[in-house]
Amino acid sequence: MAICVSSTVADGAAVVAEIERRSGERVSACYQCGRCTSTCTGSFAFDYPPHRIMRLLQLGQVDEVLNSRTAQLCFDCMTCSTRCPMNIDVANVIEHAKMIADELGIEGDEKDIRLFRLAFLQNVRRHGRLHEARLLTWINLRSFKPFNDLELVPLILRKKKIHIVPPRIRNRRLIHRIFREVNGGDES
Amino acid sequence: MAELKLIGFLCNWCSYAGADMAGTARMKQPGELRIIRLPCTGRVNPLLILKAFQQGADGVLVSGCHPGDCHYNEGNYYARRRLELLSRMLPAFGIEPERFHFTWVSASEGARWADVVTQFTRKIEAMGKMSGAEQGTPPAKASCEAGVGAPDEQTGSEDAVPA
Amino acid sequence: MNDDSRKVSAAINAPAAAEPGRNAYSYFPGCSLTGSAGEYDASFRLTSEALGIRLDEISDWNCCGASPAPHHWSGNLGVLLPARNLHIAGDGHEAMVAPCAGCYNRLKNAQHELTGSEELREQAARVLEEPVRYEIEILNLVELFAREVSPEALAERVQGRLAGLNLATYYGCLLTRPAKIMNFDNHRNPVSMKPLLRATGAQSDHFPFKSECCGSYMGLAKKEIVLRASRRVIEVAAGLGFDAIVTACPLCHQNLDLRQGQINKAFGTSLDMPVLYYSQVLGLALGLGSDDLGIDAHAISARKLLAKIGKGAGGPAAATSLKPEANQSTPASIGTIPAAGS
Amino acid sequence: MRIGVFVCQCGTNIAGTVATDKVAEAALSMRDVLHAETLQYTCSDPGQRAIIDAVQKKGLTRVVIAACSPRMHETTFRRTIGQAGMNAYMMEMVNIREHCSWIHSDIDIATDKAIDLVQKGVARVRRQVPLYSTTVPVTRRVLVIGGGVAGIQAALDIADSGLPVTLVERGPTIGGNMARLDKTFPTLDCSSCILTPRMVEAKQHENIRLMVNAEIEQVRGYIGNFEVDVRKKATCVIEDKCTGCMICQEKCPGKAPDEFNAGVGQSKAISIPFPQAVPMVAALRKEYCRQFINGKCGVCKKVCPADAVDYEQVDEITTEMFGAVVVATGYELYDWREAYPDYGGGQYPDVVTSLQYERMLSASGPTAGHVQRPSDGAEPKQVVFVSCVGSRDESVGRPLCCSVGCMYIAKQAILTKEHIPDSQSYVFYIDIRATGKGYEEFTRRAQKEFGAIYLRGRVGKIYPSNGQLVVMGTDTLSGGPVEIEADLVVLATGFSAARGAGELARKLNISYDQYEFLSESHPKLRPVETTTGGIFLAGACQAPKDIPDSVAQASAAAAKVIGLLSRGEIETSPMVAAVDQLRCIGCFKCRDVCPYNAIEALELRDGRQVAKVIDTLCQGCGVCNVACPPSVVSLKGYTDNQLIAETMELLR
Repeated sequence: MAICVSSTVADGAAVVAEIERRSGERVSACYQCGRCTSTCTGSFAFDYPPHRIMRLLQLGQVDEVLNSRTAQLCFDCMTCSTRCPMNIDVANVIEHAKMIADELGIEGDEKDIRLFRLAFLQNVRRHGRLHEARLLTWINLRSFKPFNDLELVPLILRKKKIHIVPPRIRNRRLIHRIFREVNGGDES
Repeated sequence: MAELKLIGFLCNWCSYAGADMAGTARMKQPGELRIIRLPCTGRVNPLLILKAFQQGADGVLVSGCHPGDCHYNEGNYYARRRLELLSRMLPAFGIEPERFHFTWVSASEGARWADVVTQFTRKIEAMGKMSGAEQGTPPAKASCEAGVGAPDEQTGSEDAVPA
Repeated sequence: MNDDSRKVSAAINAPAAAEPGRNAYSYFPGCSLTGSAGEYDASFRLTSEALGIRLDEISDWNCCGASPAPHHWSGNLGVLLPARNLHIAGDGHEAMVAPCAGCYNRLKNAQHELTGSEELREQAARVLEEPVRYEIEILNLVELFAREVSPEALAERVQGRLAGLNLATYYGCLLTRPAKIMNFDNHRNPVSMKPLLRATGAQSDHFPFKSECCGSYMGLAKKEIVLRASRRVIEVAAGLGFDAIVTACPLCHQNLDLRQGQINKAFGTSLDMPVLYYSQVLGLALGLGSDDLGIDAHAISARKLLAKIGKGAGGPAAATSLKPEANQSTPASIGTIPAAGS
Repeated sequence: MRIGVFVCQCGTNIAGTVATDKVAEAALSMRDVLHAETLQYTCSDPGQRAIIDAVQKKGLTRVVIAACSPRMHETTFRRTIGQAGMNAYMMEMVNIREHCSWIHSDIDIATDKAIDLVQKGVARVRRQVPLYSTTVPVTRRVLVIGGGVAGIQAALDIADSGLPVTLVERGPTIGGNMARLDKTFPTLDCSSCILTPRMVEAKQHENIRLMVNAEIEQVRGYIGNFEVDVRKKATCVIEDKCTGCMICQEKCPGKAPDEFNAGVGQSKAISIPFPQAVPMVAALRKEYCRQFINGKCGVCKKVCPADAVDYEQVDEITTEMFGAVVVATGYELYDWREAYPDYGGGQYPDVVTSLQYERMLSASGPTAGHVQRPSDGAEPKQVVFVSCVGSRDESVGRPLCCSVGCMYIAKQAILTKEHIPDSQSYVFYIDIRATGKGYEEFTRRAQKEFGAIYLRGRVGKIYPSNGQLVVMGTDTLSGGPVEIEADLVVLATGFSAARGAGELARKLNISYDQYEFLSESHPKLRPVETTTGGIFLAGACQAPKDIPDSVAQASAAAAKVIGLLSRGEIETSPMVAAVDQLRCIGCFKCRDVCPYNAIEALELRDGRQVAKVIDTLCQGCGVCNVACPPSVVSLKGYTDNQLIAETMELLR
């Protein structure tokens, strides 16, 4: 389904309908009690706390939602979903907003989190399993924060929490095939 | 395929009121079911249901008060006993027992009623119409007529009554 | 020590051991347990062995995809990666165990989605080049122990070895959410760890933050979220007088333990809260060696806690009473957090 | 046979989806139908006149009205055709609104269905015969169940009209929940000051008999003549002898929970709930009494100056006849603990319910009106009120609004400031629902004059920290999460139906909803009646309600009862069973199944035993009709022929 993003309420409705269809949730069920926001783990770092995301969707203001830090940063801890008195899986709604933002190529300002996800998957694609040391290094270099978490390194080494040699699975061909499958043939 | 014919026998106090409530709340439902009102499911004669099948009903739904909630104390328990028996006997008449459904819907369960109608209609839709061979199989016909008898238009007592 | 513990297990699980296959499980360690959470793996294997549970590691398993896979590829990467593991996990086992809460969550989600979608099953079959097998029962280690070990038997065996400790049970998010897929006891108030912990002689009071989030995988990309969320979990536990936090998730462990120093630095706090894996605690109760269980591999030392065990010091004063120690009549603050990202 | 069919448009309610003209046109082709027309509002005066005109001009002998639910207007139209000179039962209603136009959107489907239903109605009415009601005398006595403010009001109003009333209360005193309140909104009247005089009046009224510690055991009969067994529970105190001196309570060594004070403080195993109790009689609770637990104590018996204690007392069951019943069983607070682990699930002593807080505020309460937090007795300075606990929450199966929480929170916030001038109240609310007279002004006062800070958002979590409680909430108006350190948290818990309400409803044969609130007969037009004739509702047993509404409904129920019993006799429904005695084989299967013992044996002159229906007992369920082997028992108005004809017509 082609989605036209616009801040007008009329066009927004189509995106909201798509989010509702994919997530199976009804945004109109929300009565803005704010309980999701009361204990949201990350809302201090978000621009819109979860209840406002729901409100914006109710009003069809999808531009704000798809471009929000919330959509990029929400890490799906589902605390809000557990507490919603209307049984709305709020995290699931945000999750689908995020995926639609991705499909539309909306990058947003939160580069690091995208980088993390990308790095993680590249790492897995290469070895079949995650190589934590390489992930950390890769992210630090790519995000231009070489000293991030550096203070942990001696601790990690002392506690033997890291493997220098990457773990690899035998059937890496299959892993590549899976990535090709989801990328429509493109393995990158 | 011709339209399905579904008949619902509903008790006045719980299920009919529940269906009213579904209506008041504008809960959309499939259009095949026709409702016949009774005081109580205890008034539902199993032979009447056989008769309905024999006359070409594709599905029959009976709905009353929840156990313990009968307006007449125990009518729904009689209904349950009679209709469970009927349900077990249906295959002997060549009628799939799934075409008959007995349930409880209270006066406050409008949403449940809408759901019952929808589910039941979908189920019968999936089963299709009663095949011609099933209709009026001899045993069904025989017992129905022995039991309740076809309504005799002439016994309609209009003429005996001063108007 | 290990010989001893085998006897322990025989005593505890005598009836279960008689049923062949019942207590043998397919084992999915996941990336963390073969990497930074090696002590979780070690303690799980040792404790299971001591309890008479056989673990058969799945051969050539791959990463479950963790959080990034389902998030960023709408093309079902989050299902296909775990699907391969489900596919190869069977091998005569009726159930598999995934001690990592993240893997457990991914595997169960994938199973749920495969169950509901013919299309997905076809896609999986295309990739695997044979019909996908996905019906194997998936357990977390908490569920596994709850199923295999009776609190009464454990209590009889361990003779109150952990008496004097008050342990905070911490479930986090991934074990219990989303509730309708995880079906992990009561998602609003999970309690599965409690019976066995109490059976060890330890106290385990209500921990109000048992299912709050520690900040999840944001450590690398948005560290402030983790530091803030984890700080609160630890602070509440400390304030209520718990001796340690018990978890069953390597990611939670990493945030609460490894980053506890970062938290102290960032907020000027002096938190010193040991964070133990559930399998480590049960191992300790069974008398397994703390070195073997990897208690030492943690950033926050559990030395004080270990010293407490066996001394039977009557337990710390439980902090359920809300009587203030000192009258800190600081005016209540309404901390309204500005809407814009800080 | 001359049948007229009237198709109602109900404005656009029906005509919007059903082509009523087509229905009328189709009706004209049905057998014996010689008149059919559509009417805009059939139930209105012009609509009813149109029916009467048609009946009289065209000599109609039967009428079919296709309109709304017969549960709505069957009696209306029976009266109409009665006015037209017909027998009231020669009319059949078919439901083309609730069961048709309102549930379909496709005009063709709805119209086809409406035609089918009319066809069914015509088939049925063709086989209808005139029916005639009889009358039975009524018992001019009234039972009121529940001694809260609604029950007291109903009992007083009915008793004032001269009818004898028995007021049955389950607990040891009347007064109900209102007696536990400190003040009432929006006037801040002292609750006891306005209620206790009414309690005393009820006790002293010559037409009221109080039965406390009593419960309804069984109910038989029907409107006008209910036969009710009441169980008077053994309290080990002889009521007539007890003088209410309370010496027993003083000396009793057995501690017991203080139910009247909602668990704040403690009571004794033998006690009088509160000093203004009516009747002022002690009651003993065996489960806490040492005499019953250990077999030795006997202190109360020894100290009682009136010799009123009797350990051997047993439950007594009395049976009485009543013409009408008013049910006023009230409510209790929703037990929030299981459903809200995030609020501590009852583990934090300083998280209390609104009723517990009410007792803490009350001068006659366990703390004598000094607000003290339970954990340490300190005076709280920061009090947080949390609204909608167990209300408006589908995730715990309670989507309903408690309808009074907003108001009593405002009241308690005001009283908090009055009790502790340097305190600060915070109120977490979702919407302020203040629709009664003076209510909106009252909630404004709580904020404007008493400084309560209202925060719009639902609380997510409460946890203990440094001897205080941290309340994690939201203020959606300023946009984000809010945290407050509180000394005391008051939960505005919602209303549940009184314990056992459903069970009582089953005994009375009245309906109730999924929360066990009792159902009125019609939400708008019959708000105090139940679906069972002669049984009426008053107060919060029907739905959450405040005091003025409860009192108003109680008076309304009283008016209904007085109206009913003023007639001395009542008409019975003629739709009862009848036996064709010529063909009856005397097997008495009908008698065996009858739930009302309404069938007796009759010996005919030829010595044959046949079944006979007692019309005044028969309630018309039709169970006997089905049970009769030769099909000779027939329910009038729902005969086999009618039902078969309806069925056949639908399957044509």
